[in-house]
Amino acid sequence: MPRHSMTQIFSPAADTWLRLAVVGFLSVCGGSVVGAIGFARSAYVTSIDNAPHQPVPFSHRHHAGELGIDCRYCHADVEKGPKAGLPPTATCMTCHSQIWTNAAMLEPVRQSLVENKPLRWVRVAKLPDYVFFRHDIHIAKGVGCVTCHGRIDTMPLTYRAHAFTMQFCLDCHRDPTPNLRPADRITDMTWKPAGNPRDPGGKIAAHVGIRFGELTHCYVCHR
Amino acid sequence: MTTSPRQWTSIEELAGDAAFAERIAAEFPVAATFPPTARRDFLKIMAASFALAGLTGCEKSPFVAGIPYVDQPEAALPGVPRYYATAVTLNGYAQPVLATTYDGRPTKLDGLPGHPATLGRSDVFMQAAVLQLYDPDRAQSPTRAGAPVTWTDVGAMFSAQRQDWQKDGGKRLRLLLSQTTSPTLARQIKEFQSQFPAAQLHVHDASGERERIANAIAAYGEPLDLHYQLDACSVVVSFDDDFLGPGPRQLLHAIEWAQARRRTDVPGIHLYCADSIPGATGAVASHRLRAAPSRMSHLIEALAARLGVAGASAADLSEQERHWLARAGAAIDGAKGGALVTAGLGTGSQTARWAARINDAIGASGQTLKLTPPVANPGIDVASLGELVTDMDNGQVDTLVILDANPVYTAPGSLDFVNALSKVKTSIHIGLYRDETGHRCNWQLPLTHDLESWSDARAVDGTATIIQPVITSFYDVRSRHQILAMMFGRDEEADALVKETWRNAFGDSFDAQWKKALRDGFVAGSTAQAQAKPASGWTEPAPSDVDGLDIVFRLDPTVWDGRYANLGWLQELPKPLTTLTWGNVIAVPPAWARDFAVENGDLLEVDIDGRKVLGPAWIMPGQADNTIGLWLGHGRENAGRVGNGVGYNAYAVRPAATPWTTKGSVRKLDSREALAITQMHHRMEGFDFVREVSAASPSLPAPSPQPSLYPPYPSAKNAWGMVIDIDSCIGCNACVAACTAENNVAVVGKAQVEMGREMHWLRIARYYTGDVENPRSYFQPVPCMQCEDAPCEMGCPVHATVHSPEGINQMVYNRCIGTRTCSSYCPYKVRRFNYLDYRNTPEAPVEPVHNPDVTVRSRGVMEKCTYCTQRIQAAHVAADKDNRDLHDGDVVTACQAACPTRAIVFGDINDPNSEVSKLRRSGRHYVLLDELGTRPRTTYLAKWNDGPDSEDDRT
Amino acid sequence: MADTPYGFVAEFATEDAIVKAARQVRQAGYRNIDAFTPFPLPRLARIMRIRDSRPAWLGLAGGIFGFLLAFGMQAFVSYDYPLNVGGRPLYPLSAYAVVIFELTILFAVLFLFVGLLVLNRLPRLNYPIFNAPRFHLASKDRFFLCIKAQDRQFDRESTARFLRDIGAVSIALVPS
Amino acid sequence: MTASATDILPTDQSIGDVSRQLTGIPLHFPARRQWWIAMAVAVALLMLFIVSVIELFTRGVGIWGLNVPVTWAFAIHNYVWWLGIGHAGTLISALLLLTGSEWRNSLNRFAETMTLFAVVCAGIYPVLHLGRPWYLYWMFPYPATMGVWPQFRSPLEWDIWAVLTYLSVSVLFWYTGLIPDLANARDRATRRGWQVFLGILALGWRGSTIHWHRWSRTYRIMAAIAVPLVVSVHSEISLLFAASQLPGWHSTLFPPYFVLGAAFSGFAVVSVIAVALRAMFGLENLVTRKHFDVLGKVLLATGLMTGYGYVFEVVDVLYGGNPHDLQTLLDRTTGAYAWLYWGAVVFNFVPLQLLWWRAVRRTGWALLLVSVSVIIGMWLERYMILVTTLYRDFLVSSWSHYTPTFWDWSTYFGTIGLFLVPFLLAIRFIPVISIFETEKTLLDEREAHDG
Repeated sequence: MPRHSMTQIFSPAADTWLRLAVVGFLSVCGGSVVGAIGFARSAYVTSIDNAPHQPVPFSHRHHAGELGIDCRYCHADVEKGPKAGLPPTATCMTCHSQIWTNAAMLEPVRQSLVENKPLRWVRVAKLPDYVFFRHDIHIAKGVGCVTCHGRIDTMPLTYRAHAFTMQFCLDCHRDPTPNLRPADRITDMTWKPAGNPRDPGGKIAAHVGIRFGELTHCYVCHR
Repeated sequence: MTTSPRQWTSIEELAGDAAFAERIAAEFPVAATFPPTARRDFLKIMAASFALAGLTGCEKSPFVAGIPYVDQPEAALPGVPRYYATAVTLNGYAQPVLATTYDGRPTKLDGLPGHPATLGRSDVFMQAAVLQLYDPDRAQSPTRAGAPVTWTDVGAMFSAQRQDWQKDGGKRLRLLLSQTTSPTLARQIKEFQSQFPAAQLHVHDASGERERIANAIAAYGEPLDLHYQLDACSVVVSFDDDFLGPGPRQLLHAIEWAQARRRTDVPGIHLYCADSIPGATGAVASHRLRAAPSRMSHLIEALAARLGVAGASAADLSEQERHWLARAGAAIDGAKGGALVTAGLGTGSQTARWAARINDAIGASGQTLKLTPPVANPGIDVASLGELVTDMDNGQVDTLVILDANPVYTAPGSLDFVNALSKVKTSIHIGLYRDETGHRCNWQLPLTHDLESWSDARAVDGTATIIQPVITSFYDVRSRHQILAMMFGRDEEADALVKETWRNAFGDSFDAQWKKALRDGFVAGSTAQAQAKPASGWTEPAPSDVDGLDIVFRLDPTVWDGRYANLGWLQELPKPLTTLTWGNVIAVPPAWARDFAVENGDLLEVDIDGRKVLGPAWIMPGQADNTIGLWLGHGRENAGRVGNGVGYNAYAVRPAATPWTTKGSVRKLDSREALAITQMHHRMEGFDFVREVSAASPSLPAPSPQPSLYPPYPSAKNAWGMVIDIDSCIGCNACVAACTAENNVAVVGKAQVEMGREMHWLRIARYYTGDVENPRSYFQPVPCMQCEDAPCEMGCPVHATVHSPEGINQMVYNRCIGTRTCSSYCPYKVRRFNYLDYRNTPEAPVEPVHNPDVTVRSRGVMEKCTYCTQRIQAAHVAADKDNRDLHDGDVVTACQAACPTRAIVFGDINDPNSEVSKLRRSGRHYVLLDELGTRPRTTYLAKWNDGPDSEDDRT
Repeated sequence: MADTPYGFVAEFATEDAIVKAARQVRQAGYRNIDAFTPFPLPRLARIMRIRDSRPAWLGLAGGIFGFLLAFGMQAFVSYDYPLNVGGRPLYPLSAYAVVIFELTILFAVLFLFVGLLVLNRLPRLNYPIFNAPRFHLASKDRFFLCIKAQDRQFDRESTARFLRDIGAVSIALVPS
Repeated sequence: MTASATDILPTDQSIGDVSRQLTGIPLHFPARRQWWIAMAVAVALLMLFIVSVIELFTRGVGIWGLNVPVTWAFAIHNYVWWLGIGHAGTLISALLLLTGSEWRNSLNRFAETMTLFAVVCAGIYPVLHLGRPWYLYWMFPYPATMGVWPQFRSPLEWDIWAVLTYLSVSVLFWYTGLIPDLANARDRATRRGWQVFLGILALGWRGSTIHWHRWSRTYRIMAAIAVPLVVSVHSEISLLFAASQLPGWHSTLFPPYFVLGAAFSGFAVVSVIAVALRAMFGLENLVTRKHFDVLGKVLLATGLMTGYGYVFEVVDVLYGGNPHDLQTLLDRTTGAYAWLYWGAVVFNFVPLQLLWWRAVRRTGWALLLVSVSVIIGMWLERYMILVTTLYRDFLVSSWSHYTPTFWDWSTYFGTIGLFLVPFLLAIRFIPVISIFETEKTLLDEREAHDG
C-alpha cells in the first residue's frame, strides 16, 4: 500500500475560495428570493408605464386633457354596466367627420366605418379573467377614474399607471375613505380634497352607504 | 336580477353587426371548430366583448385585444344580461322560458314567470335546451346523400318534386310529422292538404302521445286531453301513472301537487299509487302498492266495485292489494269530491275506461279533472306510423318527407322501418340533427333550434306562446315553416309566416297584441273546456295472460325518447332512483334477481317475439314481481359525439301493437358492464339523515344547542341561508340541471363518473327504508351546507376557502392549489375536484353556453356550491347603486328558481320575516349531522309520514 | 517561514499514553498546546482545561429566535389580512403551537451547527498541522499532542527532548 | 481475546483494522457486482418515477384512482409510510446517544442516511399530490403582490414546516456526526480526486481536542432536541387526520399511535438494511448477532406498542359509542376493505411474535423476513387508515370506492427507486458505519476487559 507523507491536501488559497463559494452560494440563494419578490413587483410583470402600440396613436392628453372631453363621452357604459366600454367607431366619427377629416393618422378609423370592421385596440387596463370587476358600482360609490387609471389626461399614449395587483385593490377595499370623491368629480383628473382626504371621504362613505368590512371578502371580486 | 328582469322584444336590434365577429374571434377560439360558413355567421352573431371567464394560471397577460363596436346598438351593454320570453318545445308542447342572454348569447333558460304552465319553474329538458343550441353535432347545412348542398339546390329539388306531386294530387307523397302544437304549422299543413289533397299525413311520436289520445278515445269516445287539477285534489289514486315523472306535464303537475301538499299545516294531498316500475309518483306516494302492469285493470275494477261503480266486480286480490284498495277507497270517500283516479299510458284502454267511470262516479270531472280537446295536432287528421310502413313496404310511397322525427331510431322494432324506407324513391329528412333517419334519407335539411326560430306552440294547458329567436342562426339552417313554404314553392322569412298566422287571430290590434305576446311570452286566453261522459259499453278484451314476464317500457328521464342523447348535461344527470348516468339499465325486481343470482351490472338479454336486446341489470327496490323495465332513448348510432353508443336501444324490441307493456323473457348472460352511478348505497344505515314527522307528532324534538369553544364572528347585514323541504322533493333533478347551467359545471364523461368524479354541486341523495321488496323512498338534495364553523376552511393551507361575513363558505378557485384537504374534511362531501382538465373533453359543453359571471375551473382546482354568489353580488350591486337594502326575494339561487315544488327556499336568515326565516322556525326544521357542530346554513324540513305506518300509529 | 514553525507534534500509540503525556506537558508548564485524536477524549479535555459552554447558549438563542419568528409570522398573517376561517379565532394559539415548536427546534439546530463551525473556525482546509508527516493517522488510531511555537516555554531543542522523554512514538517539527 | 457476553463488538480487532475496513468501503469498494445489480434495479425504478411524474404533471392528479370522497389515497398514504420509515434513523441515533446505548454506533450512520432519503421520498409526495403543484410556493409566507398569506390553522401547513424542519435537522445531525469520519476517509484516500472531494466535505476537520469538545456538546444537544422533534413530526402528521371530524380519524389516540407505528416501521427498515449491508460488505465483525438481537427486541417492543394502539382504537370506539365511529370500525373489520385491516394485523403482528425467541432474533434472514412483513403490514395500515375512513364517511349518499390505478402503483414503486438510488450512492461514497464511534466502542470494551 503506497504511503503518502502529507495530509495537507489543500493550498492556503483553497480556504479563501471555499469561503468565497459559501458566501457566494448564500448570496445567490438570498438574492434570488429577494429578486423574485422584487420581480413580481417590477414594471415588466405589472406592465405599468408601458404604452403598447395602437392602431391609431390616440392621445388621451389631447382629447381628455387639452380638449376637456368628459371620460363618459367615449366610455359611455361606465356608469351602467361592468365594463366602461371602448367607444364604437361611430363615436370617433361624430367629431372626425367634421374635423381632421383627411388626417392620415385617422385612416384606420375611417376605414373601420367604411368596411364596418371594428378597430382593434390593445387593451391597457385588463384584469385577469377570474377577477370580476365592475365599473358601475365603483363610480356609484364615488371612486374616481384617476384613482385606478392615473392621470390619463396627461398621457399622449395610454399606459397603465398603477400595477393592478391584488394588493392595489385591497388597499382601497380595506380603507376606501380617503379615495372617495363627490359624484360630480368622478371624472375630474385633478380634483383633490381640500385638507385631510378622510374628512370628505368619510362623509361620502356615509352618504353612499359603503359596506365597510365586507369589501375584502373573496366573493366580492372572485367567484 | 332574475326576479324582475326587463324582457326584450327581439334581438334584431343586436343582430347583424359584423363587428361582433372580430370581437368574438379574439376571445372565442371554439368558433374555429365550425366550418367556414357556419363560423362566419356564428361570429357575426355572437356577442361583443365576452367575459368568458377562464382560470388561467398565468397572470402575466397584460395586453390583449380590445375590440369595440363600429356602431353600438342602443340597448347593447356589454356584460349585462338581457332576458327574452320565448319557448322551447318538448313533444311539440311549448315549454315557455325566459332566456338569459349575455351580449346576444343565450346562456340559461328558466321557466317563464307568469306563464300559467310554468310559474317560472323548470324541468331538466328546459334547462338543457340551451346546450342543444350550441351542439356542434347539429346538422349545419343541407346535405344530399351526405354531401353539402345549398338551399337553392333544395329549392330546385322541391320544385321538381312538386310537379310530380301535383300530377296526382300527391297520392304517392307522404308527410311524417312528430307531434306538434304549432298553429302556424297547423295552418301550413292545411295548405299542404289543399295543395296535395291525396297526400297522406302520418304522425309518429315515440313518447306516447298517440296512446294517450287513444286511451281517451277508449274512455270517452272522442279524442280528449285529460288535465289533472292536482291543486284541487286531496286524494289521488294512480294506476301506474307516473304523473310526477318526467315529461311535458311534469312541471305543471309538480307545481300543483306541491301547492296542494302545502295547503294546510298537515299534508293537503295524499297519493295512492299502484305502480310496477317505481317512479317519482310512487316514490312520494303515501300509500304505494307494487303491482305488475297486468294487474292494473283488475285492481281498478276492484276499486270501482268498492266505490259502487256499475258493472264492476271485484277480482281475486292478494292481501296487500286488498289493504291498499281498502285504504284508497276510504280515502276517496273521505275526500268528498277532492279525489282523482288516474290511469297510466301502458295500462291499456280497459283501465282508462274504469278510471273515467270512477272519476265520473266520484264527481271528479270538472273538479279535479278537466277535459279539453287535444292541444296537440289540432285539426290534423292523421294516420299512424304502422300504416305508413305498410304502404312503404307495398311500394305505394315515392316521396317521404319526415319533419322533425327520427323514425329510423324510434320506430318500434317490430315495424322494420329501415327496410321500408329503402323502398322509397325520394326521402327527405328535416331535423335538427343528421341523425339515424337523416343518414338514411336522400336529403337532410337542417332545422333551426327553437331558440333561433320564429314559430309558435302551445303549452300542455293550451296556452299559446310565440317562439321568437334569441339568437340568429349561426349554421346554415331554416325553420320548419320556411322549409314547408319551400315545398309550396315559396321562399319566406320565418317571422312573416308566424305573423301571418297570428294576424288572423289578433285582427285589427295585431301590432299591440303581437308586441304584448312577445313581451309576456304567451298569448292570453285559454282553451275551451270539453264536456264528455265516459263511453258506454265495450267489449271485454280477452285476458292476455300469455306466459312470460311483463316487460314495461319507460322513457328515459334524462334523454327522453333519445332526442337529447347528445347533450352532456343530461347524459350526466343522475337519473332519479337509480342515480345512473350515461346509459340505461334493465330494471329487475329484487326477488327475481335473488332467484337468478343477478347483480347490478350483470348483462341480461331481453327477448320479445324473437327480437333481442342486451343491457345491464339494475335491481330496483320496490319493483313489482315478474316485471322487467326497459328504458327507451339510448343506444343511438347517429346522435353525435356525446350520445353515440351510450346504453342499449330498447326500441329494437318494442312491439308496435303494445308499445308500453308487453310480454317477454329475460336471460342472464355471463358478462358484466360497469355502471356509471353516482350513489352506491341506498340505506341510511340507522342514521337519521332524512327525518320524518307525522300528524300524530308534527314537530321534531328541538335540537340541543351545540356548544362551541369559539365566539361567533359578527355577521354582515345579510346572512344567507337555505331551507330544503324534503317532503316536497320529487327527485326531478331540475335543480341539478339548473345548477349545471348556471355555474358552468363540467361534464366529465362516463369513465370519470364511474371513478366517482362527477362534478355536480348539488346531488339528490336517495334513500330507501324498509323491505327492499317494498321500501319507502326519500329524496334529499344536498348542496354545500355553508357551515358557519366549517371544517373544510380550517384545512386549507393557502386561504383558498374562507368565510364571508354573510356566512358563505367561499371557494376561491384562483387561489386553490388542490390539496383536497377541504374535501377530505367535509362531513357532507359536497365539494368537487377537477381531477383532470374537464374544460376540453368531448363531453364538455361548448364554450358559448358558459355563464360569463362564473369562472370556468381548470384542472387541479376544488369547486362547490356557492349559493350562486354571482347572483348575490349582482343583487348587491343593484341595491348598492340605489343605496338600498336587499329585500327578500332579491336573490334567487338557480336551484331554487328551477324547483317546481318550491322545495328549496333561499334568503336572509337575519331578516325574521323572510320566507327562509319562517321555515327555520317550523317544527319540521332540522340540521343535517347536527351533532358535528358545523352549524350549517343549509337546513332541512322533515318529510311528512302520511303512509300506512303513520295511520297504524294513530290507531 | 522556517524561523517560526507551528510547533512540535508528538505521536502516541494509545489513549492512555496521550492522556499521561498531556498531564505531563501541563505540569511542565506548557499552556499553548493542542491534541489531535481519532475520537473525543473527555479526559484529555479536562487535563487541558478545555471547557466551552457556548454551544448550549447558542442552541438556546436559536430556540428563542425560532419561537419568536414563528409566533410573529403566524400572528402577522392574521393581523395583515384578518379572515374568518371556519369560525375559528383570528389568533388561535393552539394552532400556532405546531409551527412554533418546529421553528424553535429548527433554529436551535441551525444555530448550533453554524455555531460549531464558527467557534471551531471551520471549514479550514489548509492548516499547518496537516504538514506533520504521520498526521493522517490522527483520524485513524494514533494520538497526537502538539506544543505550539507561540508557547512561552517553546524551545526547539528542549521541547523536543521533553516530548521524547514523556514517551512520544515520533516527534516532528511542523512548519507553519 | 474472546468476546464476552456483554460485548457488542468482538474485541479481537484493532481500531486501525476497523478504520481501514470502513474507509475502505468507499475507497476500495468491495461489492461492486451486487451494488451494480441493485443500482440497475433502483435506476429502473427511478425512471418509472420520472415517467410517472411527467404523466402526472401533464395530465393532473386524475391519473390516479382518486375521486370524491376518496380525495386522498396513495399519495398521502405513502407519504405517511415513508415519513414513518424516516423516523427510525434520527430516533435511533439521537435517543440511543442520549441513553448511552453503544450498540447504536454500528447502526446509526446508515439508519440516518436511510432517514434522509426516506424523508425526501415522503416530502415529494405532498408536492406531487397537489392539483396545481406549480403554486406550491403559496404555502410559504412571502410578501405576495396579492396580499394573501398561508393559513396556519391548516394541518397541511403544519406539515410543510414539520417535514422541512425534520429534513433540515436530520441532515444537520447526520452531517455533524459524519464530519470526523469524512476526515478519516480523507486521510485514507490516495487518489487526488477522493482527497479533494472528501477534504472539502470534511471541512478541514483535524480532531483537535477543543473541536472535539465543542462537537460533543453540540452533537448531544442536537440529539436532545431531535428526539422530541421526531415525536412531534409524526404526531403532527397524525393531525392531518385527527384534526378532521371524520370517523376513524377524529381521535386523540392518533399522535402516539402514529409515532409508535412510525418507529415500528422505521426499525423494520433499519433491520432490513442492517442485514443486507452486513452481507454485502462483510461487516459481520461490526454488525453482530447481538445487534440483531437488540434490533429484534426493539422491533418487538415497538410492535407491541403499536398493537396496543390497535386495541385501544377499538376500545376507544366501543367506549365512546359514537354511531359513526362504530359504523367505520365495523366497516374496517368486515367491509369491502377488511382485507386491508386484517392484512395489516397479520403482517404487522403475527410474524412479529417469532421475535420472542432469541434464536430467531439472532438469525439474520429470520429478522429480515419479519421486518419485511412489518414494512408491508405498516403499508397496509396506512392504506387502511386513509381509504376506509374516506370511502365511507358520514352521509351514506356519498359513499364510494377506491381502486388504485397503474399510475398510483408506478408512482409508489418509483419512489422506492427515488429512495434506493441516492441511498446506494451514499453507501458507495461515504462510510456506512460511524468509524470513530465504533472505534470508541471497541476501546471502551477493551478497557472494560482490561480493567
